[in-house]
Formats: sequence, structure tokens, C-alpha cells
Amino acid sequence: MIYIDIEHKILTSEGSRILSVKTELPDNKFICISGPSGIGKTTLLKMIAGLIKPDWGIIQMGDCIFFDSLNNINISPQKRNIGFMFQDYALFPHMTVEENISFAQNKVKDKAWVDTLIKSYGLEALRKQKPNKLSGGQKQRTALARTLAKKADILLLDEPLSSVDSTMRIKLQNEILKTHADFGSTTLLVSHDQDEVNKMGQCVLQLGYDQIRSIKNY
Amino acid sequence: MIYIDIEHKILTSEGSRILSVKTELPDNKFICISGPSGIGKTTLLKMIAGLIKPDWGIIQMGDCIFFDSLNNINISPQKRNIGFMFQDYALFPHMTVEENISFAQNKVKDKAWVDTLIKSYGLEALRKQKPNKLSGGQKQRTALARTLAKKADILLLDEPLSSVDSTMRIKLQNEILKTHADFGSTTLLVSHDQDEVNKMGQCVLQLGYDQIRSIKNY
Amino acid sequence: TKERKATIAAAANLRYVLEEIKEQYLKDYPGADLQIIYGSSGTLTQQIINGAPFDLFMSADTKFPSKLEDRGMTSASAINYCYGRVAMWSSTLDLSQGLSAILLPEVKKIAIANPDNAPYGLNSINTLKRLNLYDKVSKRIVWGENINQTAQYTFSGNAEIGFIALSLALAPEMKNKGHYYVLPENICPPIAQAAVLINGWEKNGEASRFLDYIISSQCDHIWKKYGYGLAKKD
Amino acid sequence: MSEDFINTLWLTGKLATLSTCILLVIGLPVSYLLAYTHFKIKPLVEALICMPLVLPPTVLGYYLLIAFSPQNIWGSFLEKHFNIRLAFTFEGIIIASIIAGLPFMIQSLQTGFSSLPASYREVSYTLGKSKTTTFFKVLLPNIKPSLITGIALTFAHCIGEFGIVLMVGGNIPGETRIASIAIYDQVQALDYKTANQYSFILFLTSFILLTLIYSINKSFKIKTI
Amino acid sequence: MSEDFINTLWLTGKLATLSTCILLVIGLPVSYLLAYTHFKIKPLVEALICMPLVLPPTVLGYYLLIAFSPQNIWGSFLEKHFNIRLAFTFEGIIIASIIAGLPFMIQSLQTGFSSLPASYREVSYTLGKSKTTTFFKVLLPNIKPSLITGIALTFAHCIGEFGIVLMVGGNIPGETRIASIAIYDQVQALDYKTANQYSFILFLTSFILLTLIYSINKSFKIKTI
Ligand SMILES: Nc1ncnc2c1ncn2[C@@H]1O[C@H](COP(=O)(O)OP(=O)(O)OP(=O)(O)O)[C@@H](O)[C@H]1O
Ligand SMILES: Nc1ncnc2c1ncn2[C@@H]1O[C@H](COP(=O)(O)OP(=O)(O)OP(=O)(O)O)[C@@H](O)[C@H]1O
Ligand SMILES: [Mg+2]
Ligand SMILES: [Mg+2]
Repeated sequence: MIYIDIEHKILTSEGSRILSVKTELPDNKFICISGPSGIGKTTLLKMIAGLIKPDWGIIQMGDCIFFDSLNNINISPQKRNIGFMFQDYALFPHMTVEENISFAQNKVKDKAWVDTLIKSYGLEALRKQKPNKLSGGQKQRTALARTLAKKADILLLDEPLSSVDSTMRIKLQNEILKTHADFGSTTLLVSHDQDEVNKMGQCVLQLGYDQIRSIKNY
Repeated sequence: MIYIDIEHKILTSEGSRILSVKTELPDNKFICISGPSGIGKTTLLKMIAGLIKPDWGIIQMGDCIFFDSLNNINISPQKRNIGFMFQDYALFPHMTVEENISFAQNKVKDKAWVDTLIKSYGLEALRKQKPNKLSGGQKQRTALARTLAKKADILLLDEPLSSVDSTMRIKLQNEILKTHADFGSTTLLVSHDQDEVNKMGQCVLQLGYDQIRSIKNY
Repeated sequence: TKERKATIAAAANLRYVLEEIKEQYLKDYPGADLQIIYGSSGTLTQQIINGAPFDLFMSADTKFPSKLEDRGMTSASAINYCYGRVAMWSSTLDLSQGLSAILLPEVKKIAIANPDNAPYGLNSINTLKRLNLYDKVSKRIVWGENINQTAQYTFSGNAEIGFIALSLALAPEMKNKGHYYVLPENICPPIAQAAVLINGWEKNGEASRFLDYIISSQCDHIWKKYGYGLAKKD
Repeated sequence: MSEDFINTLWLTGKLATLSTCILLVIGLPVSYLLAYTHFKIKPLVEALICMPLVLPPTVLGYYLLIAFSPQNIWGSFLEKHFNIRLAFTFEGIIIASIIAGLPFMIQSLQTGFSSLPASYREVSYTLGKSKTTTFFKVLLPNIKPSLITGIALTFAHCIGEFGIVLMVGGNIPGETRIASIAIYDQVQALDYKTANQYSFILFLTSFILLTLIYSINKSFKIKTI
Repeated sequence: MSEDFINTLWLTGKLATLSTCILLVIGLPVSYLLAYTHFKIKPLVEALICMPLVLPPTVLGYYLLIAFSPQNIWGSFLEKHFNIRLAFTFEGIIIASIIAGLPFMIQSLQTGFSSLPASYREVSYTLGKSKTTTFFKVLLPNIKPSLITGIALTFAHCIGEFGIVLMVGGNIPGETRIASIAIYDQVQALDYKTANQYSFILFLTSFILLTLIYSINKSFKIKTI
């Protein structure tokens, strides 16, 4: 179970406001997060990943307390065993597609899994390509494959499919769901596409300006 | 009328292939370009903008020849009077949202138009913000507003709405259409969202692996 | 041969003389190992003060050896080993008329060594002052950091006339490349150059033997050949 | 502190500031070209720019002295047609300083330019901006850290540089006698007390100046990175 | 070319290579810290790193000489406990070279690190990579141009630097007499022919080496930018 109860000051299109999220998310489920642009979806994921320190609150994953402002606990991102896919991909420019993906794995490399990912995400011909020679959608798919390569406990995917065409999108949605079914990592996926949210989410976390975090269990 | 007849070698997920486009596009119309990821949509726009030099061919805009490989003509991007919105935004990090947008204008600044854009694209509260403090969607909207600020002859928009939520997306589609109706710039919009293409395009250019460029006039 | 090794710190302008003296010395005393290190007298003095492993210091003046004496770094008092003579040098002008050449209109720059550091400079200036020439040319003087640099200013032609050491005017590289005029001893006293043994030389007698050798009459012809005045023998 | 030293300090400041400014003017276009054009012999040009570092300053100074000499083509040309003799003048030591400082300025700026993403220029061009506007409004503001490093290194080096300047300048008070030479003189004369005083003042002044230069960098970083 | 000069050249190469390597080892962590931590007195530290440039080399050398002298605490400590005397030894001139080269290496690397986007580190951390792995596998390969500039500047400077080395090293053949000092000596002795020959060889060797260093840079750029 993931327990989140945090407050963090952010600046939105409507001026500065407090992003306040209080929720409990089930383990090993596929959770979709949606909400208007600038509401704080990326910020929330980054707080769970440990890349942003909330102003106040607690983030707990199972027995492990990731963050607790009162007891001054803040586990570093390296130790949270997460996989994070950045909205702007953040691929390493000096590594090829394949190197980017296998870099995500620990010392014991699972080459077969990397190959499977490269194939499923349509990157076969681009294996040896550096990111600056990729199209927008190809970059996005590489970033997604890199995140999945790690087999982390929690997957945080920030709009992983916003730049791919609809045919490919449906295919990749299924790939992601399949990976989730196989490994059972708790997955948080941010999307602004209502169809995608409805299709993929076993749970939906809706962020809104009224600061009420609605959670629907399917 | 825009006349395009070019060939250019690119590398796609299916290995290296020739992107070959031969088409005539009507003036002052709203043209949507779609096709699978990695097919060459961005490459096509960049060739029209003068940022990539095609291996072979002609690009002509009205009476003005932008590019002609046989006669060695290649007009620099500065002189093509275009507006180009990059798929990855490419905002200037040292300028605020407002500075980014008004930088696009010529020496005679049209402040009113900048203000209108900032308002319509929901950037009012972020005027004085630098890009590194913006969310993905906010960056995208800033880049879009910057491109529109110039009132160019040709607008090249590379997936301008891929990162905004559905409510905002519909609103902004209408804003773009309104701008097009007001100024009549020939607009080429790349999108992988079929609904968007159908709604916005007066013309649709479909790029596909069979290398046949289908064009539908509505 | 290790027991017979001496390290000698010598002023840079002694290079040609000392190499010749060293050659002759090694013939007379085979088996000696002389290492001569050249540098500016000021730098060498600072290095000795801070523990440089030198046995003998041959300065281009008397000031630096006496400073070392004051600090108790030396084991005997300094002795003059030669006298340096001041010469006026020019690559373009005929200097047979003597010092008055510096008043010629084509002389735009006159190079003199910095009198604060170099006795050649000090003596040149004093001479000019005594002959009431200094005020007439003071605006045209450029200051060389040391006597070598002064020579470089002159040799390169950036200064039409320079007051340098006679030994430099006679250096192999400079011979026959210009004209020189040796300032007579009565108007410009030669510069006494002193050498001193540094504490710790005693480990073998080589340094002291070499010092004795350079002031002996066996070396007189070498000193003269390079334009130095001989030390007074006692 | 004697009046003499204040003059010397003033001359030093003037030399360092002027040289740095001129180097900036030279360095910006050269490093821009080096960063954005690709030609075969580029590594050669880059190595050549480093060369003033490789020769000992006094030796480089000696070569300059020869170049300036009225006995040589270039020197006699200047003397005949412009009545300029570069040796022993302030202009001469400025030239010497510029040559000595070239590598620092150009290298710093070049790494700055070449680490900028190409898209900055591309966007600016598609917005119809000229290369000049792009350079001043887009590229320059984004290489501020490199710019500051370049200015700081060059300035510091001009202050401390004395081998070339000593050689070319001829140590003329009020014209070419800069602080580093004055300090060197005192150390040579074993006048350590004055040398220490002067070093301390030089050190302190430069330290304060450089701290100020770097503070600009800091405030810039906090604002945008 | 005499055997003597070949020895001198060899010593010069050894000094420059060793100093550059040590500076790289020192410079990488220091510049990393300077680039990624923010503390109030950072501009002061940055200015301090430039300071070896501000003092004339011979004067800096003189202060080092005093520091190394067995008459002082530090020097006598080394002498007593380790039987090391730094002045007039190869170790001594290495230390001198390192101090003189510090600004070039650290400044170059620091601008490199600070121009990398924060996301590189963030991604690497979320992938569970340690700071060390991130440093070597992610950051270092991406600052290659700065790394090469730093190495080239430092190396060139070590070759040409002679004021400090002359003062600290004392011109001892085979131990501290490096090429720049040898050339200086010959110029001092008015032996211009030999000086020119030696300068030419030094110039050429460094030029070839630096061209090679910069060629690495070029091939890197073509591959990834
Ligand atoms: N680095 C930052 N520093 C300060 N404020 C930021 C930073 N990044 C984003 N913000 C602000 O925080 C708010 C929330 O941003 P966030 O990126 O979490 O939005 P989002 O929900 O992911 O939006 P989008 O769907 O557009 O990506 C935004 O309004 C933005 O102005
Ligand atoms: N800078 C580049 N150099 C060489 N090849 C490139 C470069 N950029 C893209 N490519 C290749 O060209 C092909 C077309 O890329 P392009 O960016 O035009 O695709 P796209 O249609 O815009 O795709 P997407 O919808 O994913 O953005 C891709 O397969 C890519 O591998
Ligand atoms: Mg976001
Ligand atoms: Mg694209």
C-alpha cells in the first residue's frame, strides 16, 4: 500500500497555490493519474521518486517510509527502487538506444529482457542510434523501454504515450499492461487522455483545482 | 500554392529508407499532416523551414523558390517568413514566458497581440516565469504562442497539443483555428490524433510507409 | 667521483668564461665533477637562502654575497674573482666618438640595466650623471631587468644604444655584429664580482680548490679573452 | 603605500582591463566560428591557439621584441609609415598581454558555445532573426558561465603575467612598469617586506574583483538553472 | 640535437604529463562539488582558485620556496618525519606545476559540469545508480569537450611554465631542468641559434600533441552533436 499525505507550494496558471494530496493507493495495481495541465501531476511523481522534497508530509511505500517531514526522513531516489519515466524523456545523449535501455539494469544484466523490450517498442532498427537522431515518438518509446528495463517495485510513467500515433498507442498500451501483469510492479501512469485512463487504470487518481483528490476503485 | 517534390534519405524503425514527398498544397488553408511515428513528419516540416537540406528536389512557396537542388537554391530559414513550433518546444531558458513570446515579433512589437496570446493560452500567471519552472503542457503552450506571435506567412506546428488535457485541447484547437481564420497564414499542423486531424484540417496529408502521399480536399 | 663533486651557482653572464675555465680545470684535475648552474644572482641568492644544495656562489656583484654573509650562510668571506667592464654597444651607429654618441638624434632609445638590481646599470647611470649627460637622455632610457635583457634590447635593435657588459659584447654570438666602446676605467669604475663558499662545501675540497683556481694566474688569459678585468692577486 | 605603487597598480588595472576587453572582442567571433563551423584543420587551429602557453613567457617576449624591432620588416614598416615603435610602450605590452591571454578567452568561450543545443539557433533563425541578433540575444546570454570563466581567467592572467610584458615593456615607470614587475624587482633585490606588502595588496584587490565577477555567475545560476 | 636536450625534453614531457594527470584527479571531484553544491562563499572559493594566476610566477615560486624551506614549520616537518626536501627536486616542481595549473583544469571542468542538464543526474539516480556510477558513466562522457579543453590548457601551460619551476627547482640538469628553462638559459646566454632550435622542437612537439588531443574532441562532436 502506498500512503501519501503531502502539501507542497507550486505555481500554476492560476497563481501560486498549495498542491495537497492525501490518498492511499493499493499495491501492485495499475493506477492512472489525470488532471489539467499544470495541476501538479509531474510534481507528485517527482515527490514519490524523491526528486522533489515536499514542503510537508509523509510518503510511505509498504513498510518503508520514503519521506517524513516531521521525523526528517528523506530516502534518496537511488534507494527507493523505482522506475521513473520523464515527461521530456531525458535520454543520455552519449549512449545508443540499446545502451540507454540496458544502463537501467543492475549489474546482472538481463539481456533477453532488453531485447524483448527493444522488439516490443519498435526500436529494433534503431538499436545503435544515438538519441539526437531519433524522432519524438522514438525518443519517447526509448525512454519508456529504459524505465521498464529495471523491473522496479514502483513504476512512475509521466505521459509515456503522448507522442505516438493511435495505432502504435494501442499496441504499446497493451505492452505496458502485459509487463504490469507479468511483474506486478505498482504502476502510476500520468495521462491526459481520458480513453487511455479508462482503459488502463485499475484505479484513477484525479487531481483538480478544488484540491480534492478523488479516487475510484474499479 | 506550396509545391513540394523532394527525396531525402532517413532512418526509420524499419531501417533506412527514402522519404519521398511530392504534393501541392493550397495557399492559406489549414493542412494537417499525420502518419506513424518516425515516418518523417518532423523532417518534412524542417525541410520546409530550411533547417534540413533535402538530398534532392524542389520546395516552392508561391513565386518564391525556397529550395531547388538542381539550381543550387537554398534560401536561409530567416528569409522564408515562417513560424516553426518544435516538437520539443526549444524555449529559450534565459527568457521569461512573455519574453519568449515577444522575442518572436519583429522590431515593431505588437504588444496587444502578445497579451492576447498569453491570455488565450492560459499563461497569464506565468508571464514572468522562466521555462525551467513550467510543466510540460505549459511549455508546449508557450512554444505555440511564441510561434503564433510572429504572424508568419506559413505556420509549421509540430504536434502542438500533444501534452495538454482534453478540455484545454479543445479550447486551444479553437484558438488556433481562430488565429488562422483571422490572419489566413498557410498552416501545416502535425498531429497523431485522428480526431484532431479530422476536426481541424481543411486538407490532410497522410504520410505512410508505402511512400504514397495521399491528399484529401475537404 | 662522488666525493669530488661540487655544485657551483654562477651568474648567467659567466657562462662562456666558466665553461672554458672548467674545461681547463678538468684537464688539470681529472676526476673532478663540476656542476655549474647559471641563473640571475638574485634568484640564486634566494635559492641559497632557502636551502639550495650549492657549494660555491659566483655572483655578478658584491651585494648578494655580502647579503649571504650577513645571514651566516657562508663559511668564509667573499673574494673578488674578476671585474666586469661596462661597454656601450650599438648595431647601427659608429661609436668611435665615445659617450657623446648617445646625444645623436637617431638614438631614440637607450637601454640600461635596472640600477636597483644590476651594478652595471648603477655604474652607467652614475657615469652619465657625472658627465651631465643623464638629464639630457633620461626620457629615452628603457630599463632592462638585468644586464642580459639590456643586451637583448640592444641586439634586437629596439634600442639604438645599450650599456652592457663588455663580456656580452665579446660573446661568440655577438662578435662582429655591431660596434662597441669600452667606457674608460677612470670615468666608469669596473664592477667587482665576488664569489663565496656556502656552508656545507667542506664535504670535499673541490669547491674551494676551484675557487682558488679561477683567481690563479692560469686563468688570466681566459678572463681577459672574454673582456673581464683581473682580480687583484694578494 | 607609496604614490609610485598606486600608479603602478593603476597601470596594472588599466592593462588587464583593456586587454580583457580587447580579447573579448576578438574571442567572441573566433570562438563562435570555431564552435559552429567544421573544417578539416580545426584541431590544428585549436592547437595553434594554445601555443602562446607552450613557449616560456620570456622567450615569447624575446620573439615579440624581435618582431617589433625597427630592423625587421614589420617593425620598420610601423616606424616608417606610422612612426610607431611598439617596444617599450603601453601599446606594445597590450599586444603582448593579448597574445598571452588568447588561449584562455577563446577556449572558455568555445566550450560555452559548443555545449548549447543547436535548437536555440534554429528557433531563432526560423523566427527570422539574423545571425547577429541570435548571437547577442540568444547565444551570449546562455553561455554566461563560460563567459565569466573566460573573463576571470584572462583578467587574472593579465595581472600576473610578467614575463612577456617585462621583456617587451622595458620597465618604464608610468608607461610599462606594472605591479607584477614591481614585485619581482623587490624580490630580486631581496626587499621582502615591500614585496610582501605589494603582493598582498595585489592579491587582495584581484581577489575582491574576481569574487565580484563570480558572484554574477552565481546569481545567474540561481535564477535559471 | 644533443643528448642533453633529449633528456630535458623527456623530463619536460614527464613533468607535464604527471602534473596534468594529478590535476585531473584533483580537478574532477573539486569541480564536481563546485558545480553541484551551492554555498554562500562559493564565489570566494572560485576566486581563490584563480589566485595562482594573479601573482607573478617567480614571486609565487619564491613563496613556495619559503614554504618548502627546512627553516619553516612545513619544510622542517617534511624533513624530520619523511626525510623529504621538496625544493630543488622533481617532486617539488611537480607540486609547483600543479599549483600553477589548478585554475585551468578546475575552471574548464566546472563549466562543463554546470552546463549539463540536471535531468541526467536525476534519471541516473532514479535508475538506482550511485553518485560514483553516475559520475563516471553519465556525467563524465558528456563533458568531453570541457575535459579536453582542460587537459589541453593544463598540459600546454605545464610545458611553458617556467617562472615557478625555475625558482623552486633550481635548474638542475636531469632533475629539474625542463625545456622551458633550458631555452630561457640559452636566450639569457645570447645563444639564439640553439634557443631557436630548441623552441622550434618544443613548439612542434606540443603542437602535434595538442592537435591529437583536439582531434579526439572533433570525432566526438561529429558522433554525438
Ligand atoms: N522546477 C519547478 N520549480 C518551480 N515550479 C515548478 C517547477 N516545475 C513546475 N512548476 C510549477 O508547478 C506546477 C505543477 O507542475 P507539474 O509539472 O507538476 O504539472 P503537470 O500536472 O505535470 O502538468 P502537465 O500536464 O502540463 O505536465 C506548474 O504550474 C508549474 O508552474
Ligand atoms: N537528426 C537526425 N539525423 C538523422 N536521422 C534522423 C534525425 N532525426 C530523425 N531522424 C530519423 O528520421 C526519421 C524520421 O524522423 P521524424 O522526426 O521526421 O519522424 P516523425 O514523423 O516526426 O515521428 P514522430 O511522430 O515520432 O515525431 C526517424 O526514423 C529518425 O530515425
Ligand atoms: Mg507534467
Ligand atoms: Mg516528429
